[in-house]
Amino acid sequence: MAQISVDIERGPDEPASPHQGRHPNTCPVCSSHYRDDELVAALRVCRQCGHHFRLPARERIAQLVDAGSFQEAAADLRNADPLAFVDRKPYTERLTEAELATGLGDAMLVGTASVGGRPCALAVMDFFFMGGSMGSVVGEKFCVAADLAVARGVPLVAVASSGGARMQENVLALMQMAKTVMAVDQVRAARLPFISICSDPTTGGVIASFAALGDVMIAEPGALMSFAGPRVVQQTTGETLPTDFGRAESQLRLGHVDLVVPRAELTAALGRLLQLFAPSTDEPTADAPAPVPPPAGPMGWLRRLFGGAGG
Amino acid sequence: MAQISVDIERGPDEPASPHQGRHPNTCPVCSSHYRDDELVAALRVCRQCGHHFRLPARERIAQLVDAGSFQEAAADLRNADPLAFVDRKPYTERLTEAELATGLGDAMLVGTASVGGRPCALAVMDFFFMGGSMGSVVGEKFCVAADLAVARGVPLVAVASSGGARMQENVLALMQMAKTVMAVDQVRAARLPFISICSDPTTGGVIASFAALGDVMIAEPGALMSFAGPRVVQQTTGETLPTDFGRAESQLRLGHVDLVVPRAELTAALGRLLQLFAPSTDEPTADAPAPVPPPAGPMGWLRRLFGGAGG
Amino acid sequence: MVRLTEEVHRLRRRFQERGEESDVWEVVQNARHRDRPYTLDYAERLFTDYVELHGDRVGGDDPALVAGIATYHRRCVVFLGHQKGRDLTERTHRNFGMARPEGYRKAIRAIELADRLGLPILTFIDTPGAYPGVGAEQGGQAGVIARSILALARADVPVVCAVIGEGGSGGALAIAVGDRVLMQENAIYSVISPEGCAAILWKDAGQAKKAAFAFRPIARACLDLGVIDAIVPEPPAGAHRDHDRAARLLDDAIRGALAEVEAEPAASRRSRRRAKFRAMGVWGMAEPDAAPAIT
Amino acid sequence: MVRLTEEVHRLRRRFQERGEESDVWEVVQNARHRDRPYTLDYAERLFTDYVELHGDRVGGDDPALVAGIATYHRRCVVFLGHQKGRDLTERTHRNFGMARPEGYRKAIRAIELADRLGLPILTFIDTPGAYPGVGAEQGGQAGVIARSILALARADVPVVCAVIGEGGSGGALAIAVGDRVLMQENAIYSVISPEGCAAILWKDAGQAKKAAFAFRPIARACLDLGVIDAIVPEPPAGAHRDHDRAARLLDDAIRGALAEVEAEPAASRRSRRRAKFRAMGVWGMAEPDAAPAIT
Ligand SMILES: [Zn+2]
Ligand SMILES: [Zn+2]
Repeated sequence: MAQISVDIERGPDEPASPHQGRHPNTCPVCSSHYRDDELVAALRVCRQCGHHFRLPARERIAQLVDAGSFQEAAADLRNADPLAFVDRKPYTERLTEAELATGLGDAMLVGTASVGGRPCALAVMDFFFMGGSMGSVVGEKFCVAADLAVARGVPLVAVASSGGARMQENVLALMQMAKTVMAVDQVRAARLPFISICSDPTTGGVIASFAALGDVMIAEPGALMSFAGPRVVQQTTGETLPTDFGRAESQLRLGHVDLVVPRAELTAALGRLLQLFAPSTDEPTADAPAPVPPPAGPMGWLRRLFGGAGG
Repeated sequence: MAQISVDIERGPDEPASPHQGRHPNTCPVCSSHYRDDELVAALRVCRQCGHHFRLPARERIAQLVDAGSFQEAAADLRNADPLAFVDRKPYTERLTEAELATGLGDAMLVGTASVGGRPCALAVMDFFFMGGSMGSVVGEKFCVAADLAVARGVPLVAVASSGGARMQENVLALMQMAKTVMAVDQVRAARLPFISICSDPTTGGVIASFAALGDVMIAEPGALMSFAGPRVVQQTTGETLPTDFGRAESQLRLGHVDLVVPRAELTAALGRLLQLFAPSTDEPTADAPAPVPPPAGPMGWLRRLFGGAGG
Repeated sequence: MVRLTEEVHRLRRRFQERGEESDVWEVVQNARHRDRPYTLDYAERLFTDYVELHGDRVGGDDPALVAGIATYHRRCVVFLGHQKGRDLTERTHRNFGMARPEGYRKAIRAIELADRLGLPILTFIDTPGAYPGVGAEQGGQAGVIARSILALARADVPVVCAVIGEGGSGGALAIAVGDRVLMQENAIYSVISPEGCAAILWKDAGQAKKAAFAFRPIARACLDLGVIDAIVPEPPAGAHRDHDRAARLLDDAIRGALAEVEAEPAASRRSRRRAKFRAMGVWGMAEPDAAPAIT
Repeated sequence: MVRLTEEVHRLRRRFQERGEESDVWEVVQNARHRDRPYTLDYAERLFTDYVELHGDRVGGDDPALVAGIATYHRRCVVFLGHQKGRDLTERTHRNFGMARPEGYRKAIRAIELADRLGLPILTFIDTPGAYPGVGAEQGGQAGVIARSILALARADVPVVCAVIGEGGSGGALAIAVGDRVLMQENAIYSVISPEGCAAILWKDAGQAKKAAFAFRPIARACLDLGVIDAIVPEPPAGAHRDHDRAARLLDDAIRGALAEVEAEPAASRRSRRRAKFRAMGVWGMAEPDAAPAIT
């Protein structure tokens, strides 16, 4: 799964290409350069400055879930270009290019998996497929993930990475916002937790629909999470933007996010949440005589991270 | 029902007496002075500057509801001084003084009434009974009003006027906040509207309980509606207070109130709301061919007031 | 190869018959016409009486989104809608119909009020989009839009929505999730403004006409795509020419739609509404072991 | 004349046996002791594991009120509590446990999350009161307190509350409405601080000792008045002397209370909770045609 530079569609204020003017393996913050295998081994996090590179969906799944546990669903859904849309090139051509470049049928993979031995339904977006934009297929796939969560009685976990709704499907893309929100409601009605993980970027119609509705909202460091992108805000209002406008850290400060979790710690954090939410019937029946004191050591980050009792 | 100057209990930041240093019939804003009958005829609103004087509960009811429609309930509830409380004088003595001065058993009257021919349950507070403070009797009476609303399937209307909870009953007074909120919940569960009218002052434990939970929140002009009083805020934080701190007009601007309605227009506004909320089965059965155009004329204030279609 | 149903093929063929660019652009201009009736113009005409509610109970009241209680054909309803201003002062006051988080929070409050009291909800959609300001973003614009959609999705009461002007993006959808969604003849509904679309896809906001023609934000297309339930006729040459007549036509449509929804069983209303939106979207199936392509 | 029941007479007699002023004041000082365990000290000891949730989804996160998900004796629970700080930096950061509207909005969010997922709620009360700042008032301090009470009132899940330090006024009550309300031996619970009460009734904040003695914010009085369900013992000389032991005693009490509530039928939990609070209050009946007086 090599990183490729496609002419993706983005929020109007994203740079014209995610790697504009630089190699995709060059850190945009500190200009460190990595071989592809180095970057993959480092979870695509810059060892020098901690910058989180965007992560293809399959790499995300490989990092996040128990090895071999992912069972893909709805893999054969493909876009149908209902509007027979053409801008400077036909939508069908963009879809074909994206599929060839990413090996994905659309910008989301869904299925079931386990994390730390705890089962969940999973929906993971891929920014490299047309900017992770949400059209009919992404919307339907998210609903399939929600269906799986409800059918199996397991939590739903989503990893968003998207510039927003897919313009080439216009109102149909817009309706996916309603559709995915209703899927979250369906999970809620089944009394199951929904954990929403936002990576860079989670903007537009995705952060304004399912991605904002996590019972627990997790963001990766530096992830842009605004509805309107910084450039639109700047151009429309003429306001001066704070340097961390819309970024995960400011979203945490402003109360829109529960946790900002570095990628290296995401699997443990997610596993810990799934463990917390797990029904008590899954536990050993003998009651512990007293709560277990938190261990010190390598999991100390969890204490730091959560302000909690540690791993 | 003469206005009297009692040594009432207030939020810690109210002036030591509601009329300190001036006659109760002298306007604190423009110093106009009125005979008692003049003031009653003017609904206790200053003809010069529009200042709304505080209104005894029986005068409020007389102004607000259809003549003769008020049926009092729970009139025989009296305080029992459970803590056998004594500060500089015994609580029992304060209660006796307040009852003698106001002719009321406690700081709230409840019952049923109609406004513009529409039935409702009613709870009206009286600031002149120990600063309108909420103790066991006020809490229980409010619950009786809620019971009446539910039993008769009519909206609940409350007119608050209170410095907050009654210190002399300590935790029991505090619990009246929970108790009255639960009474509102009971009205909500019965799918009945609750209209909360806040007059000056509605502060402390009263604005932080039932009075804040109106489906429609109405305030009289200039009514103080803060949780902490201005003096406490000033003394605790050292912050400079805006001149309209906590007042109805700023509460409207800040989104905490739906409507600020002058006393002279309150009956019409309440009647209109009760009419709007009235079940359609009360209406004539013949369907109007087209909506009735709003009349012009003396009810024009309603248009101004509500930004709506007029009376 | 992607396998498409015959229905999708029909849809694609219909969209390939594109008509005239100028016709689409005329609708866009009508939808934005400054004499077009706004939410409160319809409120004055559709409702026997109404009272506006104010405030989000958090820190503000947004004049760009109005909500209230009304009498609509002898029943109590809750209404909400974007509100534009006609003259410069009011347009500024109303922020050109671009709501902030406090507006959507007011909407959520009104929706929850309606649901609690068992009152039908009528919504009027007319916004270029949610306001893209720093303060609005910091106040959680994205989250309130999601929660407004959720509130409408969860309501057990009938919800009838009418797109009466510009149905711009998530800011429009936030109050456009209903059992019936109506759309006026000259209204538009789209995921982004034609200008925004042109700026991104054509790299030139001046190509808005071309973009509008390509993504067709018009009622006919929305109906074909199953996104709306009915097109509401307007007076000849547009609603802006005759507010009273436009209101009567809208009234007929809303009244009929509401009566239909009220006649449906209430207990399953939420699940029917969810099923309706779940069906929105068009896709095909990958043919196994074939090259990716749509033909 | 006011007619009182024999029970009320007994209550009044009990309160007339006032004990020692210094004993009451010692409890007030213990409740405020800066070495007293705070909410997160108990969270560390009572929960197998926990994760704090952050933010009100509106514009802030309040460190003075914490909320989270935890494992409590093999079940998932939601907890919330006021949080004071121990050293000066943290005390300032935590605003001395005085929550702002964003704190109560976070509490409401946590309560609704628990109710949605069917998780019991544990609350820890320890605040001098809600923060009386201009911004807090403008952000609707009164309304969020009322709505936090309402959220707890409406929850269908078990709610167990523990007053672990200062239970100050509406800011405390906002998260203290439960099926069981426990109170530690050295905790206090009152409608206003002793200092505030003295300032108003004695016109002298220095008379706080006297005020505390008069209005008796102590656990024994709260139990006599039916406001709390049980007193939780502390280690000798107070919880601040032995956090671990204080936690074990609190754990025993909460665990027992929660098990009791869980054993009760869930369908009628809200109405039972409402009945419990409805019963709070003491009053008499006026004797007809008699002078107003209590004897
Ligand atoms: Zn770097
Ligand atoms: Zn005057």
